[in-house]
Amino acid sequence: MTFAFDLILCLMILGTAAIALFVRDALAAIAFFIAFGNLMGLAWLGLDAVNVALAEIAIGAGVTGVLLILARARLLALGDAATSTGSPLLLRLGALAACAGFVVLLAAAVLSIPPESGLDRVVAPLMPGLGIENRVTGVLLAFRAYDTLLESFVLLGALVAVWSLAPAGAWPGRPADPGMADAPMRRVAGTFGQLLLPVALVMAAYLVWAGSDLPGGAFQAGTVLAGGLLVAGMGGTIGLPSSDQPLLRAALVLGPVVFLAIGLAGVAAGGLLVYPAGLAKALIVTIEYTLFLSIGVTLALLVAGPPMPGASDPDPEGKG
Amino acid sequence: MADWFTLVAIFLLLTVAAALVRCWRGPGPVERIMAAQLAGTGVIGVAVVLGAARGDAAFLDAALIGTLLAAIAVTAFVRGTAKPGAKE
Amino acid sequence: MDLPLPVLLSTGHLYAVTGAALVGLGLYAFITLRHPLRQLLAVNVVGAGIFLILGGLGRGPDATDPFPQALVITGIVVAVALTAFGAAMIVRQAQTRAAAKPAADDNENPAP
Amino acid sequence: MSPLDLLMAAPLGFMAAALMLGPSGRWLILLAAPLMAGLALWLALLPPDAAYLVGQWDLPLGILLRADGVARLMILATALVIGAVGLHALAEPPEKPGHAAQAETFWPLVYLMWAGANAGFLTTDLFNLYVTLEMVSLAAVALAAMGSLAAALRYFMIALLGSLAYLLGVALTVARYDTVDVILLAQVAEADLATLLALGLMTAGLLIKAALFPMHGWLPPAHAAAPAPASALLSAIAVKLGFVILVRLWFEAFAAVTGPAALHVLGGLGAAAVIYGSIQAMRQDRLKPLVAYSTVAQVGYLFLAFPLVAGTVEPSGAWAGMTLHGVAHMLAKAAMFLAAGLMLKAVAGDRIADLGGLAQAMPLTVTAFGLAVVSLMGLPPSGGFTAKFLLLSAAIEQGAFLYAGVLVIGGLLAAVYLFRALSACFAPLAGAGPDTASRGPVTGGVQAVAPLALAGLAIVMGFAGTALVDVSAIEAPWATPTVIQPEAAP
Amino acid sequence: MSWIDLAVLALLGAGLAFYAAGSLGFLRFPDTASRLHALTKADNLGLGLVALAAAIYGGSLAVAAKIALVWLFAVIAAGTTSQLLARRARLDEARLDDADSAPDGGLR
Repeated sequence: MTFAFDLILCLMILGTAAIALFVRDALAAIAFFIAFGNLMGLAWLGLDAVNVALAEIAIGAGVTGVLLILARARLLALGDAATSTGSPLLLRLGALAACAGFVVLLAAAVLSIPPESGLDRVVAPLMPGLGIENRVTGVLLAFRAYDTLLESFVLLGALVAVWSLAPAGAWPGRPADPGMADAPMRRVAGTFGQLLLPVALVMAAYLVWAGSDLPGGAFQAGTVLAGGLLVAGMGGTIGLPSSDQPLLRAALVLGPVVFLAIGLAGVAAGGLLVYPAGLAKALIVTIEYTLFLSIGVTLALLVAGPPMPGASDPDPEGKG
Repeated sequence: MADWFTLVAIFLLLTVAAALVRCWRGPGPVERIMAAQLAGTGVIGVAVVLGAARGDAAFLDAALIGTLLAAIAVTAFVRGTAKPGAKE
Repeated sequence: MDLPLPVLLSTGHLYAVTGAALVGLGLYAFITLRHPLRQLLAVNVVGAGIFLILGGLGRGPDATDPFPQALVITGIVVAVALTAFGAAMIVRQAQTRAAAKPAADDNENPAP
Repeated sequence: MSPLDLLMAAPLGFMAAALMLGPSGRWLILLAAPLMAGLALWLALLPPDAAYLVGQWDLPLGILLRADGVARLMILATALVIGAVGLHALAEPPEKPGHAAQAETFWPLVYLMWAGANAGFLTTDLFNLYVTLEMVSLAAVALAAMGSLAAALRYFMIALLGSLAYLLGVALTVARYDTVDVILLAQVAEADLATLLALGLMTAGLLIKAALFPMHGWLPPAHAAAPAPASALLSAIAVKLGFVILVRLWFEAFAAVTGPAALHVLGGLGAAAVIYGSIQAMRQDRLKPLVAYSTVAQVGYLFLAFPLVAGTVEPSGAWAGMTLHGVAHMLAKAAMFLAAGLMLKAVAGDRIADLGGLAQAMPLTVTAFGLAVVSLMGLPPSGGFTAKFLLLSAAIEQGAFLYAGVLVIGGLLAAVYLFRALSACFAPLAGAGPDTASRGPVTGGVQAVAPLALAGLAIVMGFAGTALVDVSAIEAPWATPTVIQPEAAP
Repeated sequence: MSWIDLAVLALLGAGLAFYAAGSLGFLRFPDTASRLHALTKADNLGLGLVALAAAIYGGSLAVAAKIALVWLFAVIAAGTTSQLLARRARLDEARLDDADSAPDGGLR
């Protein structure tokens, strides 16, 4: 029975992906991509990887969807419908043959590897030393904390990269207003945003708190926060901050810098990112709470896009 | 009993597939985005049911995130180009 | 209610092979699609396929390996960050082109 | 404290600080340049077995940082290049007021690239390398976008594909071996389908990032269009990380798996890149595309060295030649791009023919360009010469006359296209030329000294040959097989 | 099979029926407004019934509370989105041109 579920799910994942890629209309493509993200979330549930499912649903179905819809709307306003146009038949045939061959090869390689949770056996005995139960959090914030540290700066760098695209005269400034042009819509969305933002904040805080022992964690929580901020931004509940606000900058760098500082402080205990015995959980939770805040704000601003001229309406309220 | 829940999950997946047919056919943008929303609700249902089938309460967190962010795509869409060419 | 379908593959292999197919699908789309926004979608599908391979092959009989799970979570976040940057570049390029071109010239990408 | 962590942590700290300081964050380079150079020097002088596990978590799971010879030389060169480029950019007059966003975001991006490059050179973990690769690529694309958005978008898409190919290979490796550490993989890797596919995918992805010949298409437009400091960083740093990861893969993690045929494919592509890049460079009539195509050619030498390193039992010469070529190219190419940027700013056009009279107007800059030419061509005494000499003698020793021939011909072709640019500077002022004299003072000071210093270092490398060869051999994979195979019978 | 199990099964069946009705209506109804009705009403009822079944089956108060939250937010989200979409549909009709609507979503 479970296998039937898995099989149908996999077929639907492939189907939605194929339509998302090849349908002519851009909005249909994005709608299918959102559905694809949702189904991927289910796939992770099917694999009992709830930690990943949380991130996938929040990002794949939530944040990336908004990102693509906004991008399409902005392109459409410029007369670019982003419809898929065909390429030469010969190219398509060649690509088809090449990709089909590649998939066969890849599938054969994949099938030659038995699925097993080999490193789980390595991780499990190390967990008691950390004082937390969630093994994925253990990997992310202890055993492979170095990756995660660098990753948090990649996210920050992506925002800087987006900002670097600001057109002449728009710097420093705000991203294009994502709010509704239509007043009745703005009212509805505003009410919703007012409700959702605090709920998202609570939910995110819960995910971090739960993330020590249950599925959850900073990345998942940050994404939920970003979703809340985006809805609130679109409903006009909060204004988008100007790129040069000190408070905003502080919110952006807070998580990565705290992570880096704790990592360097570990040198006193024996080396980079060494957590002193007994302090591991406290340090991990500290890192996660600051990181989730920064990730949330960074993701929301990433979606909002670079500062734009004329997007300068007054709202001293920062996002952080 | 758990098998019943899995069975329900399968049926829910099929209703999601039905909704996606409408998404494909359109005809308008509103239908497409509505269909994505419907697929989202279906997936939330599947998450709840699957959580029951496997006895894992954490699945509900996935469902909760899904519901929280379900409206976000629609919100982004309707703001879109209410007046073409006027924005940005 | 145990075997309405014979179990051809382990769960892990099923998802991993689905991932492999997604990689191929996305690659084909990346090669044949012209619009950069669509290529961005294709890249995301390839990424999702890779993550499924990682997750599927980490699916043991009674647990899913936390190590690939962690890699996938970081991977997902990097993917969204890069997608955002890519989308921003695509939009900015369209804006620059629209600004460079006087309004009179409208033979490219007319609204349907 | 150890330089292994500070070399990663300090640039990240500077990145955050630059973001907090906003427009005045640019001054941080005055602190960063000497500090990083000091740290890199400290690293270079560490005892040979300097390595440690991050967080003290043991290997199949944890991440090992290791200061081998390649890392030491690359990090030192990176510190010199970014330091000089940074000081050069700091002295840049704020010419375009509309570009305030670029002027400010340039700095955090540079620090991100710096941290990513250093971390990447030091780590032995393939997934960690993926993260560092993304740090460097992200910064590189954003820097390229400051010149041409279209070229940067193309670069972005192709780099994304490269990242994913690499990631897919890493995914297969994780699943197959439950580890992604290069040192552990070297002990367990077997030549089965999954492993070979993984290696093939990772190699393909990295060749895109390193811009080896058939995958080089994105490089010339992106590198040529970017502002001079950005071009310098792209050509010097961004392509090198992909190369270093390939070295880790082919000579360490999967050394037992790779056959000579595969190595000759890489070597052949390298040889083709040398010839193709040189011919393309000769055909350019604008200066920056010429310099960019020269990068395509110079990257070729790095891979041409692959079969030479693998083809002998005592590869210290070829190994050093390969590593030193990478380092010399970093220094010389960064110098050349900076000098080219100054030269083009002083004249009206961007053509080589427009450069007339510059030798008198800006002697320092033209000297820097000339010194860079010497090293890139491989004339003695220079780092380029030492590297090419080592590679050439390895090729002759092994009877690989094809590679030897390409090495010689490549040098001659480089002479042709680089001298064309250089001699244009000595040509008399073109008829309707700009009044270069009035623009002279703008390009004095630090701006002209930075390329001169880098090019000078590329030359000085030629006098430090043996010392550098010794450094390059530290912890080299071929130097430590004693651990695995006790004693090879004579 | 206990009474509780039977109740759970009955709720699941009813929930499925509503889900199916909603999807079917969404698929078959002729115009946007009635499709919107199908989407919001039937679907949320279906989710509610299925969720109730899961809550009873789950047996713990914490699980039930979480399920209630899921349902509550689904209803709020559906209410908001249906208002927004209805408004958008009205605007689209009023404008009649809508650059968005491609005639077909067919594969090329």
